[in-house]
Amino acid sequence: MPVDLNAPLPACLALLGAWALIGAAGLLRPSSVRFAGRTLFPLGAIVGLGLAAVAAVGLARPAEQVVLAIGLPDLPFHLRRDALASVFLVMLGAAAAGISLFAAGYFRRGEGTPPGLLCFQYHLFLASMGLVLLADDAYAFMVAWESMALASYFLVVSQHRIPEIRRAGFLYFVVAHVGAISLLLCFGVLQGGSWLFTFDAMRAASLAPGAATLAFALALIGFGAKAGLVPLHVWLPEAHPAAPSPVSALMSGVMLKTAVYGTLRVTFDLLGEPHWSWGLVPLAVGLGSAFYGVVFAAVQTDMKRLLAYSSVENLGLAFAGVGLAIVFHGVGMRALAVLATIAAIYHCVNHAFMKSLLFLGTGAVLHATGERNLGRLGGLLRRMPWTAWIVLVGVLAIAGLPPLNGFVSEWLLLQAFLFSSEVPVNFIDMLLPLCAAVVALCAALAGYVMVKFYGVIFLGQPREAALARAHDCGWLERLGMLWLAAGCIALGLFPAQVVAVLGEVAGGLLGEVPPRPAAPWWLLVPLPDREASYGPLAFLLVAAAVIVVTAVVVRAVYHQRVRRSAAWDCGFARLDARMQDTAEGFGQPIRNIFQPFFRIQRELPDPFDAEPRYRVTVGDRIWGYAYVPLGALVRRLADLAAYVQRGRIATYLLYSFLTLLTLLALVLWNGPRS
Amino acid sequence: MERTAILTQLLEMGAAVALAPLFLGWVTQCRAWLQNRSAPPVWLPYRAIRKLFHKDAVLAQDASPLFRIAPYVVFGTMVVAAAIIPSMSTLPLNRAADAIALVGLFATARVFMSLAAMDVGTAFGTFGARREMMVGFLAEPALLMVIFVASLISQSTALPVISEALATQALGLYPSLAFTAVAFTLVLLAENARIPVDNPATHLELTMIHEAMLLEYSARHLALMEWAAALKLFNYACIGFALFLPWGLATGAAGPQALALAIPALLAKLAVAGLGIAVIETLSAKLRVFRVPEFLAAAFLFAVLGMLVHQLLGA
Amino acid sequence: MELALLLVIPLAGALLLALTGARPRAPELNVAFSAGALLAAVALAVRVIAEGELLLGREQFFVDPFNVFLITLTAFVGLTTSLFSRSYMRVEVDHGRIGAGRLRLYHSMYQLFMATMLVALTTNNMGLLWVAMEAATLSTVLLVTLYRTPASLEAGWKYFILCGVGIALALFGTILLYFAAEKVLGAEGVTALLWTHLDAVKARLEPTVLELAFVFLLVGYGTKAGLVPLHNWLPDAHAEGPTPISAVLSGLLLNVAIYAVVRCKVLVEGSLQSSIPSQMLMGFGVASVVLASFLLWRQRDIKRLFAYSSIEHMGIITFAFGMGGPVANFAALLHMTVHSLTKSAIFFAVGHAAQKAGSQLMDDIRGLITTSPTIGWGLLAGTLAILGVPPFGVFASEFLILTTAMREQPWATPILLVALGVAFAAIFGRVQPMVFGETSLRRLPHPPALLPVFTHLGVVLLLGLYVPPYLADWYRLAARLVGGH
Amino acid sequence: MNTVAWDLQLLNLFAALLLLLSFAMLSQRRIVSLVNLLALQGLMLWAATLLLAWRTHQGHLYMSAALTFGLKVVLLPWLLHRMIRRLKVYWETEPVINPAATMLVGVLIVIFSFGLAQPIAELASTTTRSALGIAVSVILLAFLMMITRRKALSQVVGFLSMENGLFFGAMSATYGMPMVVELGVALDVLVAMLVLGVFFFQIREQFDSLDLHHLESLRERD
Repeated sequence: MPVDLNAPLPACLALLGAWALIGAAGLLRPSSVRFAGRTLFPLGAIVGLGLAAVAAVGLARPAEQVVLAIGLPDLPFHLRRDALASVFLVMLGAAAAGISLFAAGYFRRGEGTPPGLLCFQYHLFLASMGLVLLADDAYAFMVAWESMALASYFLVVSQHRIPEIRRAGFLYFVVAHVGAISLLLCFGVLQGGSWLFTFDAMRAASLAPGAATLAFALALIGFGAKAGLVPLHVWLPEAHPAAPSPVSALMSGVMLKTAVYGTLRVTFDLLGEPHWSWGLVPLAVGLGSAFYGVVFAAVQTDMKRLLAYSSVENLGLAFAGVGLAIVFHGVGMRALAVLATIAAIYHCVNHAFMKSLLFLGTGAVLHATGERNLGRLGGLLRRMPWTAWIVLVGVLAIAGLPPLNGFVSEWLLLQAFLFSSEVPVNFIDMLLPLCAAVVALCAALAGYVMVKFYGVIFLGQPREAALARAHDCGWLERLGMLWLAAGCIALGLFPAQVVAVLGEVAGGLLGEVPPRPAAPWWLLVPLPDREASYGPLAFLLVAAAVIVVTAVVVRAVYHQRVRRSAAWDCGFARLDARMQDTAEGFGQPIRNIFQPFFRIQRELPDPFDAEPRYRVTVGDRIWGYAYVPLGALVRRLADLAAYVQRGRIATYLLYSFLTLLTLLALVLWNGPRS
Repeated sequence: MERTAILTQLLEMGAAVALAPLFLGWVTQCRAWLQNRSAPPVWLPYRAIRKLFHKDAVLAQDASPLFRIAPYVVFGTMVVAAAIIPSMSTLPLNRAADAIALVGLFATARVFMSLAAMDVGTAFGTFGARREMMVGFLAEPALLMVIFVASLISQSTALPVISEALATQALGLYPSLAFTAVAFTLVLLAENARIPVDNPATHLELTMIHEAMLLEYSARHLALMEWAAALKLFNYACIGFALFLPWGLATGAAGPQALALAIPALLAKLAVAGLGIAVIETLSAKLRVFRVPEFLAAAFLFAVLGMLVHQLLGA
Repeated sequence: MELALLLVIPLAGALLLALTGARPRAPELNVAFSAGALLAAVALAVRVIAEGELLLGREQFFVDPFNVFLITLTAFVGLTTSLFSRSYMRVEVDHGRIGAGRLRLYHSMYQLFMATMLVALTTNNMGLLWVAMEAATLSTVLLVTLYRTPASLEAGWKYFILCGVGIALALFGTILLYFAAEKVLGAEGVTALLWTHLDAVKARLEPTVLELAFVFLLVGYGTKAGLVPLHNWLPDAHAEGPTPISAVLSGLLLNVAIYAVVRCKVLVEGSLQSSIPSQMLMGFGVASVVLASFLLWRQRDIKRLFAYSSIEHMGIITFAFGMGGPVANFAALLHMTVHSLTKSAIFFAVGHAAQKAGSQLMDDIRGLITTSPTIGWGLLAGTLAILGVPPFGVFASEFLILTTAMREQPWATPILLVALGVAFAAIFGRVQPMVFGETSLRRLPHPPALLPVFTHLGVVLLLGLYVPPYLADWYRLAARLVGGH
Repeated sequence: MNTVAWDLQLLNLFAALLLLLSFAMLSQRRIVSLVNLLALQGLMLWAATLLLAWRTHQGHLYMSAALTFGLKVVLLPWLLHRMIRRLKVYWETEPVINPAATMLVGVLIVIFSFGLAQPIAELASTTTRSALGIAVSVILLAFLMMITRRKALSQVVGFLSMENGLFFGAMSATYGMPMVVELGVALDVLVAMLVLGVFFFQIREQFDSLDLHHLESLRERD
């Protein structure tokens, strides 16, 4: 089938179809690990690579549309691929390639759903995510959106024997459904009287300011529920750890970004001219989520929950970028709006690679040790060198350290915030620079969290004897992780090229393509008229040179005698692994400083306790303030409604008697109709 | 990249590496005088480093390669930071990294040091790492606000541009800059483990932060770490000069004679700064660890005040 | 000729099975009769598509695009339910819950019930429609009380009395209709009650009389359709009888009741220009959706849970017909189809699950997927379909209904969406632990009937993604017939 | 001319008696006399239909009168008496609301029914159009009786009294329904009675009493 390069949409669709086919093939032999693992998942990875390549080609091509035969009789599926969709498709393809490769080696024994069925749900999940990015009418978008939620729900409850996992799956699916309902309402408002639900009609419809604001609010709620913004984030730390690691990597890495894609699509494409004040809400909620996520990540003791909260943080930063872009766009500073959008999209792409790598790392650790609790890990660097060193790249990237990609998107975001003081609205021009401080705080805290994550798992002494038998992961898994690490490094070292591409995408979306800066290829100058620039390659070369020179000089000057001895135990004879800092310990400063944010339950023994138990559980206040009362309200209403069904036939007859009389009275009262 | 630019770049990096221990020795000497103790010789740090280089390296049984690589990485990052900060003249490498990249660089050093500390798995290593990271994440927003205020004035985050803009401004009392300078000083003290936050001289388990991480290091690795710490103090001082005492910097275009003028200016500034640090250290006592957040919150508040004053009064 | 065949086959089946109902081959006979009825229905449908409306049996029977798709649906679900009842009853007989006599009663009443529904759907005479509805009630009462347990007796009694009273009111409504028609069509009596004639002259009928007639008819047939203030009998009746009967009651009888209400609405709406009938229907619809959703939270019996879900979906359909207009009617007809297919599929799966667990309480049914994956996945897929999760057809019709509601009745959309959300949380929260988790069920000797469950869900999935063009035109034609502004 | 034709007077008399019987059934406590009142109501209905058939010379009315007599005056009361003897249930327990209140509500219902039937009666061309109000009130009174009864059997008597009201309504509004419908309705009522008989025996066997408070276990909330 000749791939027509200047019209990649059919090729993209074919590849999504290929994914679905691979999934269906998994059903043929559900219980065989070899068939699903060794053949189907690598095939899925190759299709992922293909999708990334085709979408990358599509980046430069103009937007194109196609109408499928399926769908409602008078509203068939409209699909459209434009630059924005292509960027996210590239991200989906590239991340899926690495994760599928890892998954090929990961799924071994039949714990939970059989591998064939898991392969089916996994590839259906990928295909529906692709469809979400391509959908061009409300019905297709909703079908793809909820199919994505449905497939990921099944993946989350793959080990359904454990009650917590079932509870997490239920919570996830209910919040996803609530989000979908608000999206349905949003599309209802968006069509603005034309009653055609294709996105083109919505683009053409000009909404009254009130309706536009309502549509934006509903879209923000809907997409916020999927992205895990603070009030609606409770499902994320439950669902991601419950899923098998490749799936949580896919959910954290890629699925959450469909929410950012959706927000950009609705705000700039469908609504067209967003009012600047709208931007403040995603900005405030984004920063709130970022801070809330990272603070909670710092006190977690389960490694996958820690990464899930870190996803809440990164998505919060992305939404802050989008909010800032809306503010700039609203006040007419188009160049800065483009910069903020580039920062948001760049951060999404970075996070896709970084977070997937970390989740895959935890997957490898989980399979090697069978442990998820940080209190029972440690010292794995010596037993799992490959995993440890590759995950170190991810850790440094997500902590936002210079040569790697995490720093670049934060740098762009901070640059955008720097120029926010020129916003011509008083008060706002003072508040926005303060937000820069919150972004910096979150970035620094992310460093703190990642040091804790890496230090407690890989470094130090093994806290359990069983860890001695831990073995490194297979070559397929290493390959998958290496691909993602390479992605992190490449995105970190060549930001100028990436920003150029994203510039066109954001420019196309916001209606003003930024001029290409006259800078050497290795230097990133986001705003031609401003002096800020960042050249990671030169930066890395100089650092490497200095380190090599130091090492050589020290080697030359210094005699090579090295002696090994026991670590210094300051006189205390038996230094064992329990004396290391535990995960709770490492989180203690955060718990102490940000105490009002947590719901801390302490279980301290009284002095006469036979076997004292020290237990500190850190809960989420929002769960107690928002979700528990909501559940209680619904239950109270249900009890109220139950009064109708009291069991006595006389009351039932009375209901029908009264209904008859009221309706007759209503008809009579309205008077004879001539 | 002309030859002279490369030459000035190398000169500046060499000068920084060489002068750093001297600056540390000078600060310790001033402190001794102020506390009327007999002061150790100014070149004591050089001797300590040379001595350490000749000792046998003792490593813990299960120290991983990360533990041995970390000193080189930390020292390397500090030298690169020195290469970026325009202590004497604007440098070609400035275009590659601006102030935010500098903050990132310091963060890299801090992360690597913490990871190395946690690697051996003793109580003190992780203890120190945790506190170092805490001070780190509290100081970074304040440092960033300081840079932001400076960049608001000069419309750019590149250090040479900032210092040039500040240098060419009309002489006068700028309250915003004053507040920012105070904030910067507090951050400097916190980041370099000076008295109010951490006592550089002590090995008292409960209070040490920076020293706890170096506990397991010995010989050449310890030397590198000590040298890196001195270099970090020197870098912070140079950032302070670039932002608040920008005069005497040779701009890129000027020839060797401007450079010649810049060296004594730098030495003078270093002497004054060293004395300043010593005075602050003798006057203040060490804070409890969980008072450090308030200390750094004060720094952040000063920086924000500086920014608000700049926005409102335009000064 | 097809119509005669369509009606005679079930009646003959009822008589024959009354005699041989207990024999070993009786279930296969039951399936054969249902299959015969389906063939006749398909033949009738083909003929109607080819020639358009049909007036047969001296105008007593009338088949148009609106009721022919309901007839085919009824016959199809009748066939699949008989397939399911074959394996279901085999297990019931093994467990000794059904004797030989009652098995004969079951089979004959089943076929009689199919016959009465088909008569109700095809008749042109409003009086005969009433008689068929009454006969349907009578036949199902005996089926609901098949197990002779105190609960089933109580359910049967309530079902009989409430529906009997409701149907009596409907009779008075028919009398008023007949009275209004006689003034216009002259007093020769035979054609006054024929729907085709009434439809022709509906503009000239007396508005006040028709309005009162509509009230009585709406309350009457509304009781049969389980609309909220009149719904109390439905959860008990659908939960206590044998599961094939619950499937057929929930899937088909409710549709026939709604069909009757819509037939009357067409007449009444034609005569009077006011939109009171539509408002009444919408009022009943919204009330049903809201109350049923909140009642779902307290359920502990799986069949009562899905009975309330039927009330909720009937509410949605009534609301859609209340809104009127081509899109809403089209969506309502689509919703009727997918709802009856999905609900009967769910009851099939629930039937097998309840037999495996030996009780209908949801707490006793755990870990279906581990013991019998097919039933587990069937129940889960059915639940997701009934909750309106996109790939399935229920979402397609709900999407159309909600978007039309946003245009015409914006006040109703948030209420409906909140109720749908509450219902989603309630049902999914209960079904999930049943399907997943540790299992407590025992394997049964007889294999479950899986064909019906997965054919139904397959059709619903197909309707969700791709509504075949001829079916779409069929619905559009019917939607225009139902009319409304 | 106030001297309306004598047969119309007789018809109005039967209608009035029908209404009176409905009120009597509303307050009756003994089930045996309740069934007798039902039979009387059937008799009144039969007489009115016969009179109307004679007056309007409509063939099918004679048939319907015969059907009413056979079913409502002879067969159903006989069946009910046989059931009472077999089930030995003679006394109705205390009704749900006291008789005085029921009477008051009954009067209100009659007023409402006349208000309801008045616009229809104007349009009716039949001579007995004034009886339509009575028919509606008999239906609603029977409905009220079903609500206030505690015994299953008396609820069925209410149901049958409602059927009588319906037939009288049909007869007064449109001189009865088309024959095929009348036959269908009669057949349905007969089958309903047989089914109810089966019910009574099953309920008696399960709860050894016909009191309805045993049938209250299926509920959401107690």
